[in-house]
Amino acid sequence: MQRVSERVIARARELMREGTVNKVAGWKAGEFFYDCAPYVFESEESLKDLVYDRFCAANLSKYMIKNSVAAGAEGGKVLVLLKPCDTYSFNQLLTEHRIARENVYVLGVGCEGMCDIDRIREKGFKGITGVDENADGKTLTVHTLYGDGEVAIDDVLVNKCEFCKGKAHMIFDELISDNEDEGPRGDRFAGVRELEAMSPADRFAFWQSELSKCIRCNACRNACPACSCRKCVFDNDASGIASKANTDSFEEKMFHIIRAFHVAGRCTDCGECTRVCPQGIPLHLFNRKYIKDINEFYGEYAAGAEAGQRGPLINYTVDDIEPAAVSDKGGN
Amino acid sequence: MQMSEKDVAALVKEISGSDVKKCMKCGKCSATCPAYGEMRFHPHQFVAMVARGRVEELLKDPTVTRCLSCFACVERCPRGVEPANVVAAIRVLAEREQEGNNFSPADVPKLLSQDPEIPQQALVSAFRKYRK
Amino acid sequence: MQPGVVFAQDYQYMCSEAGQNIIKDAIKTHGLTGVVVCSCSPRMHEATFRKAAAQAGLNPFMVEIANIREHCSWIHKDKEEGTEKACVLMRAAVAKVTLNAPLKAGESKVVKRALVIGGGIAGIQTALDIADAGFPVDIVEKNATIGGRMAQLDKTFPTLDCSSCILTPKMVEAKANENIRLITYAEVEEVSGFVGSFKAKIRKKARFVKEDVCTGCGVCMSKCPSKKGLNEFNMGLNNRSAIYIPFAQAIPNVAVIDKEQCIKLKTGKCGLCQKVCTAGAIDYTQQDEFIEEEYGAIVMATGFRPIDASKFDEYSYSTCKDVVTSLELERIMNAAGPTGGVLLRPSDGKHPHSIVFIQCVGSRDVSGRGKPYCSKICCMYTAKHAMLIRDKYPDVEVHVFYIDVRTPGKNFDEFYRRAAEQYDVDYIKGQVGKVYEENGQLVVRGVDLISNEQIVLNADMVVLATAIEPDPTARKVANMLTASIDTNDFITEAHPKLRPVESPTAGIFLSGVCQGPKDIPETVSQAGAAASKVIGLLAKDKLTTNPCVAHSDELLCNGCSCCEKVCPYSAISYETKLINDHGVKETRRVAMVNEALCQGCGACTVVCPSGAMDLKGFSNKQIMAEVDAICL
Amino acid sequence: MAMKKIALTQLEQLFAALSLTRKVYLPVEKAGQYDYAPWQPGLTYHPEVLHTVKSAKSVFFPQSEDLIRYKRAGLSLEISQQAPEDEEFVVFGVHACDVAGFEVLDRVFLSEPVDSYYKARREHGTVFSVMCAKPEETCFCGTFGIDAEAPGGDVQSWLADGVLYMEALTEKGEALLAAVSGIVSEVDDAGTQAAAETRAAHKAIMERLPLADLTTDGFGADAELLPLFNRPEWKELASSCLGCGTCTYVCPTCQCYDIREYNTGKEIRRFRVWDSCMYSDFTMMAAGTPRPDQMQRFRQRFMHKLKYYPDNYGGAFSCVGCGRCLQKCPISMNIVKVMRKLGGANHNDK
Amino acid sequence: MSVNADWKPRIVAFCCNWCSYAGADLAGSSRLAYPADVKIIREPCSCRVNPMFILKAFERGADGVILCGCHPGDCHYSTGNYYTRRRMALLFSMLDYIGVERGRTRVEWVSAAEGAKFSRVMNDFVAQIRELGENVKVGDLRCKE
Repeated sequence: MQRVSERVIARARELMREGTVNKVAGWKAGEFFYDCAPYVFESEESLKDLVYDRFCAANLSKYMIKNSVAAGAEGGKVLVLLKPCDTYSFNQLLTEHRIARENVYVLGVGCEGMCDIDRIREKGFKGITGVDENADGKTLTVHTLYGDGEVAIDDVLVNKCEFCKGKAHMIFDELISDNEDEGPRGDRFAGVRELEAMSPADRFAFWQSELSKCIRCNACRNACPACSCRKCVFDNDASGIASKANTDSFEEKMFHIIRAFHVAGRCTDCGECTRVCPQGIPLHLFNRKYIKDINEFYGEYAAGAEAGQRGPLINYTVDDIEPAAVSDKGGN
Repeated sequence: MQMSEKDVAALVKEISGSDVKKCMKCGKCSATCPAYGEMRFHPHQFVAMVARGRVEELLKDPTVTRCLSCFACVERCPRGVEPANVVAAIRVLAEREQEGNNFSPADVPKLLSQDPEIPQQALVSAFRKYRK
Repeated sequence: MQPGVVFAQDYQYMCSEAGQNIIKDAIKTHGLTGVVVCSCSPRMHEATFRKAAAQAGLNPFMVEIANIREHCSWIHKDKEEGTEKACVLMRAAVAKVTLNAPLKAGESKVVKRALVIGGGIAGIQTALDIADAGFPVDIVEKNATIGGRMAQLDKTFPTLDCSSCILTPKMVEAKANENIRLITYAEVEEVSGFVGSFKAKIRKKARFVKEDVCTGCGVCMSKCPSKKGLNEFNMGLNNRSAIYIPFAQAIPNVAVIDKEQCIKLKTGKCGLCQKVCTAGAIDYTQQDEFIEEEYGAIVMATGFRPIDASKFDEYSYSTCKDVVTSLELERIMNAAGPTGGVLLRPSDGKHPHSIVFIQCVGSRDVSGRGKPYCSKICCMYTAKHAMLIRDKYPDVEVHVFYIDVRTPGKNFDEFYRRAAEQYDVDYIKGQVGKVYEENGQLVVRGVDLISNEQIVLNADMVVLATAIEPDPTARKVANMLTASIDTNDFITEAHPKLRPVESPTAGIFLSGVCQGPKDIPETVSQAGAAASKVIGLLAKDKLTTNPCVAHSDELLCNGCSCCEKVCPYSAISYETKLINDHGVKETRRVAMVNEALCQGCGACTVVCPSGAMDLKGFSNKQIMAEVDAICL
Repeated sequence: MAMKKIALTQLEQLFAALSLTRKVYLPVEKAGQYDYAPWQPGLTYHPEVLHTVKSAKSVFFPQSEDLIRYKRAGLSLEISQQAPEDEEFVVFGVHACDVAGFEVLDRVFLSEPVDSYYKARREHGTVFSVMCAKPEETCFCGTFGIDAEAPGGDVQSWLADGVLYMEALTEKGEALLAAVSGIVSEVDDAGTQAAAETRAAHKAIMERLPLADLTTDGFGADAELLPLFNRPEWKELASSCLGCGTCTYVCPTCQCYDIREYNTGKEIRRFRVWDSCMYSDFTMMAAGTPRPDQMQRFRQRFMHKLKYYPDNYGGAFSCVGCGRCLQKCPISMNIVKVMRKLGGANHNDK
Repeated sequence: MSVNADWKPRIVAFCCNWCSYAGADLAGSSRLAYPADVKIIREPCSCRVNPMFILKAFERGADGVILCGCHPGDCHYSTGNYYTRRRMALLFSMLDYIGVERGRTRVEWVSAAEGAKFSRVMNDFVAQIRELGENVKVGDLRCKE
C-alpha cells in the first residue's frame, strides 16, 4: 500500500503542476491517523495533506456530481482518486447522467483493502493512538493509551473490503496499481443466504432488532452514491411518505425497504451504507439481497460495470419469472 | 423400486438434457442421418417415442448402437432438440440395465462376434463413456 | 358525512337525464368543487358524468366514480357487509376527489400531409388510399423505382394471375395521382417531432440522370459499355448496364447510373450515355439532395427480403448453381426474366426434368441460422410454383419436402390440394438432410416420415423456400421514428389484436410485412387499414390529448433517464436548462413529457426515485389517499 | 453524606431494588450497539463501554415524543394533550460529559418559555453518574472545563477493583441511596483511598490524551462574531459534509427539534422529533430556507456550539467533548477539526 | 392458526383499468361473489403501482395487498406489466426477506374476459389472508389504536 500511496500522491501533484487538472479530489489527513476526510484540493501546495492509506475507505464518486459540474463551469478539470470498487459507482453515475465525464480525470488507485477503525475498537482496543502495518503485510500493531497490541488485517477490514468485488478498475484515465485482479474475495451473498435460511419469524426478529437501532440520521442515504436524488422522497413533505424519525417501528422498515428498492439495480454494492451507519446496522444485507435476486431472476448484472448499461428494473424480458415465485401463489 | 416406463422416459429426458417437446416433427434429423438404414428406429422416431413415454422398445433394440454419434442431427435440427443425445441417453440406460455399468476391453471381441457390423466409432464412444 | 362533503343525494338512475340534472343543479347551487358518483363502473358512465359536470361549469376531471354496483352490490349477498363496503368505496372516492386537480386536454396541430416509407405494394396502396381521401402523401422509396417485391413476382396465388399485370396499374396510378409525390432513390435521414407534426429530412440520392428530363427511351442502356453490374431485379441471375432502368414498367421510368459500375464516374473517361442521350438528361455532377417536409402521420411500409440461403450449407446453395431460392425461380419463370420465361436451369441452361422444392428453409428455426417464426407465404408460393411447372412442363417431376403445409386463407387449401391431386405434385412429409452434387448430378437426401424411409432423389434443380425477414432498413427507420421493434426486427404494433396497424408511438402506422409476414391480399388490406387510420388522424384539425398524462417536477428531477427508458411511447425527452431551485440557479438536465405522446400508463412514475414524475389524474397522493381511506 | 459502595457483581441487585420504586435506565446492548434503555432482570452494567450511540439526553429528551392528539368529533375537534412525565426514574452510568450535556439542555429548556415535558423528566429523573473507565483518544471534555473525575449528577461514582464507590451530591441523590441502604455498604478509609487512587490514575490518563491540548481560544462569548462567521475556511471545512444528521443525533447537547403531524386515519398525532441543522429542510419556511447551502448549515452547527450558545448562556459552550461525532461522522469531519482550523493558533485575534 | 370468524381482513386490490378492473366488472355483472373484504383501487396500468402504495397500505393496517393487471403480452400499454412483474417480484422478495409472511402480497393477471378468474382469485386470496391472520408485522401501530 505504501508504495502505491507514494506514487499516487506524486502523480496527483504532477498532474496538478502540469495543468492537466486544477483540482484533486482525494482524502485529507485528519486529527488522527484514521480520520482522513474526503477533500477537494485546489492548489499544489495544499496537496501536502493528501493521504492514501488503509483508512481511505470513503467513496469519492458521489462528490463528482457537484465537482464535475463546478470544474466545467470554471473551465478546469478535477482529478478524482478512485479505488476499484469506487469505479462502479462512478460508472453508474455516468449512466444516470450525473457526472460531466469530460471534466473529470479518473486516476484509478490500487487498493489492498481498507481497515475499519470501529472493527479495531471492537477488538477491545481503547484509546487508539496509532497503527503500524507489520512487515508480514497481514497484521497491524495497534498503539493505544493503554498499551500496544496486534490485530490481523483480515479481521478488521471494512465490510466492503472483506467481500471485495475485485481489484480491477471499471473506468480510469490512468491507473496506479500493483494489484493483480484476483476476482471477488469471499462469498458476498453468504450473509444473505444465512438470513434466507432462517425461519420467517427469526428473520423478522433479526431485522426488528437491527432496524430498531436506526436513528434516521440518513448517513446511509447521504453517503450512498445511488441515493443522489436532489430531494429524497422521505424529505419531501409532498411525497406522502415523508418522515423525519422512527416514531414507529414501521417507519424504519418503510424507509429501508423503499431505499433498497429505489437503488435496486443501481446499487453497486460499494458498501458505504454499512460503513457509515453509526448504529452498525448491516444495511448491505438489503442491497445484496436485491443484487442476488436480480442475478438469480434476470441474469448476472453488475451495476456500474460499464457506463450506459440498462438496469434490470428499467428492463424486462417476455419470459421473466412471475412474482408468484416469491409470494407462493398468483400469476398464471 | 421398479420404475414405470414413464419414469424411465423422464429419466431419458433428464440424462439427455434434451427437450423433446420442442420437436416440430419435421424429420430433418432422419433426413440427415447417415446411419438411418442401420437403425430400426430412426432419429425422429426416437424423439417421438421418448416424448410419448415409449422407451421399452428402444431400450431393447440392439440397433441403437448403430448411431454414429456424428451429431449431424443435433447440428441440423432447427428446433434444438438434440436427437443424438436422446439416443445416447437410451444407450446409457440400456447399459445401466445390464449387469454393472462398466465396459471392459474384454467385452469388445464378444460384441464384435455378436455383431460384426458394429461401427468402430460406436465402440470407441461407448468405451469412452462406460469404462470405469 | 365525510370531511369536505357538503351535499349528498340519493337517486335511483343517476345516469338518466334527470339524474344528471341533479348533479348539474347541485354543482351550481352548492358551488361544488368536486363530485363523487356512487354508481356503476366508471367504465360504463364516467364519460357521462364528466360531461354533465362540464355542462354545469365544473372541470370534468373533478368527478370520481365509486363503483358500488359491479364491485359491490352485485357480488355481496350480505346487505350489511355490502353497505359497509359501499361506504368505504365512497370514502375512497371522496378522498381522491379532494385531491383532484382540474385537467385540461391539450391541443396540438395536425399537418395535413402523410409520409409513407417504402414504395412496395403496401406503401403504394396506403398512399393511394390516403391520397384518395384528399390528403397529400409522399412515398419515399430507397430504390430507383417503386413496385417493391411484388414487381419481381411472376404469378400470384391462389388465382395465378400475373403479378405485374395487377401491380403496374397501381404504380401508374400512384404516379398520376396529384396528391402523391414519389421520392424514389431516396432515404429518410432524420425524423423529429410527434404525432400531428413530424419533421423529416429525406436524402434524395444522386441518380446522375435528370429525373424530369429523361424520357426512359433506353438508348443509353444499350450503348453503355459497362455491362457487369448484377441485375438486382433479376436476383443477380444476369447482368445489366451501369446506366439502367430497373425494369420495363419502372415508375418513374427514368434511368439511374450505378456509380460503382460507371466508367465515367470511376475514371472520368467514357461519357457515352451523355453523348447518346438526345434529351440531355445525363448529369455526372449531380449531388445528393435533401428534402425537408412536415408530416402529420408516418406510415412504415419497409417490406422484406428473403434471408441469405448460403447459411444452410447442407443445401449447397452457394456451391451449386442449380440450387435456387424461390424468388430466383420467380425471375426464371417470368417472361421478363433472365431466361425469357423459359424454365432452364442456371448451370447449363438445359431443361430440367426433376425439381425438388424444400420448404421451411430457415423458417421455424431456433438454431440461430434461421428465424423462429413461420414465414407464412412459402407453402402457398411453393404450391404455385409446383403447379405452374407441372402445368407448363408436364414432363418435369416435382417433389416438395414439407414439414406442415399451412394454407389458412380463402381458397388456399383448395389450391394446394389441386397441386397435389390434379397436377400430381409429389408432396413428401419430411425434411431434406443434404443436397449434394455427385458426378455432375444433384442428389437430394431426405426423409419421408409417413412411409418412414430415407429417400434419395436425383434432381436437376432444387428450389429453397427461404424464410423472409424484415428489410434491413426497418431497424434504422424504426429507431428514427422511435417505433419499437421486436427481436426479429418486425415493428411492434400498439396492440397485437386491437391496434394491429398502429405503432405504440402515436402517429406512426404500419403497413405490410414490416409488421409481420403476410401475403399480398393481407398486405393490401392492412395497407388500407393503415391508410384509414392516417385519414382519421389527418381529418382532425387539432389533436386533443389525454389529460391524464405524466408530468415531471423539474425541481425534483435528477436527470437520470430511467423514465425515458421505460416509456413505451418515447414521450419523455431530456432538456438541459437553467433551473431556479428556491433561489439557487443551476443548469440541470431535466425530463420533459410530451403530452401529445404520453398515454398515461405511469410506468415512468415508479422508476423515478425522487418522485419527480407523477401522473395527472392518478397522482401518488391521490392513490395513497384512496389506500388510506380503504384501510381506515 | 458519606461514601457508599457496592461490588460490581451486585449491581443487578441494586437495579432490582431501585426498579421497585422507579424505572432504571442504563446503557443496554442491542445488536452490538449500546443505548439507554430500561433495566430488565438479566441486564447488567458494562463499565468498559465508554459511550452509548445516542447520548443520555435521549432519556430526558427522547428522539420522538407525542405532544397532542386531535380528531373530529361531529363538527368539533377533540383535542387531548400528552401528560408530562410523572413517575420517578433513574439514569445510571452517565459519564461526566453527558452529565454536562444535561446542563447545556437545562439552560435552554428550563429557561422561559420552559419546556414542560423536559422539565417534568428532569424533576422526576435522578442522574447516577459513573466516572468513565477508559477515556479514549477522541475525548476532550477537559477542553470545556469538565472534570471527568467528578462526573456529577445526583449521585456520582467511581469504579475501583470491582467495587463501585458512590456519593450523593443532591437531596435526590441522597434519597436514592437511602432507598437502597440495605444493599450498599459503608466505605472505610481503605475504600476512600481506593476511590481517590482511581481518580488520580484517571487524571493522569486525561492529561495524556491526544486532544488534551485543544483549547477554546478564538471562540466563546468573547470572540468577535462576524469575523468568525466570515472566515473563508468554512467553505473547505464543509466541503465534504454529506448533510446527514449523524453528528446531531449522537450529540449530547444538540437540542433542536421539529414538530410534525401524523394522520393515523382516525386522529392526528402531533409529535416532536429531533431535527438536525445539517438537513436541507431545517428551519424551512414558506419562503424557503435561510441556509440554502450546506456550508451555511455546517457553519450554523458549529457557530451555535462555539459562539451563539456561549453568547446566550453566559459563556458556556454547547459542546462537552464527548467525542461521539469524532467517532461517528461518515466522512470524519467534526468539531475538533473546526476548532483546530479556526481557533487556537489560527484564531482571528492572532 | 386459528381463524377468528368475526375478524374482517382488510384487503386492497390494485387493478389496471383495461383488463383487471374490467374483469372485476365482469365478475360483478356475472354475480360471481367474493368477500366484501376486497376493496379495489383503479389504476391506469399495473405499472402505475408504486411499492410505496403497497407499503402504505400495510402501514395503514391492510392485511393483504393484491395487484392485478393484464396478462403479460396483453398490456394496453404494451410493456407496462412486464415492468410490474419485475418490480413486484423484487418487492415481494424483500418483504419475505424481512420476515413478512409470504402470501400477504400477490400479483395476478386477469383479463377483461376473466370475470370468473377474478372472483376465484379474490376468494382464494381472502381465504389465504384469513389463514394468515391479522398483519402484525408491517403496520404502523399508531394506525391500529
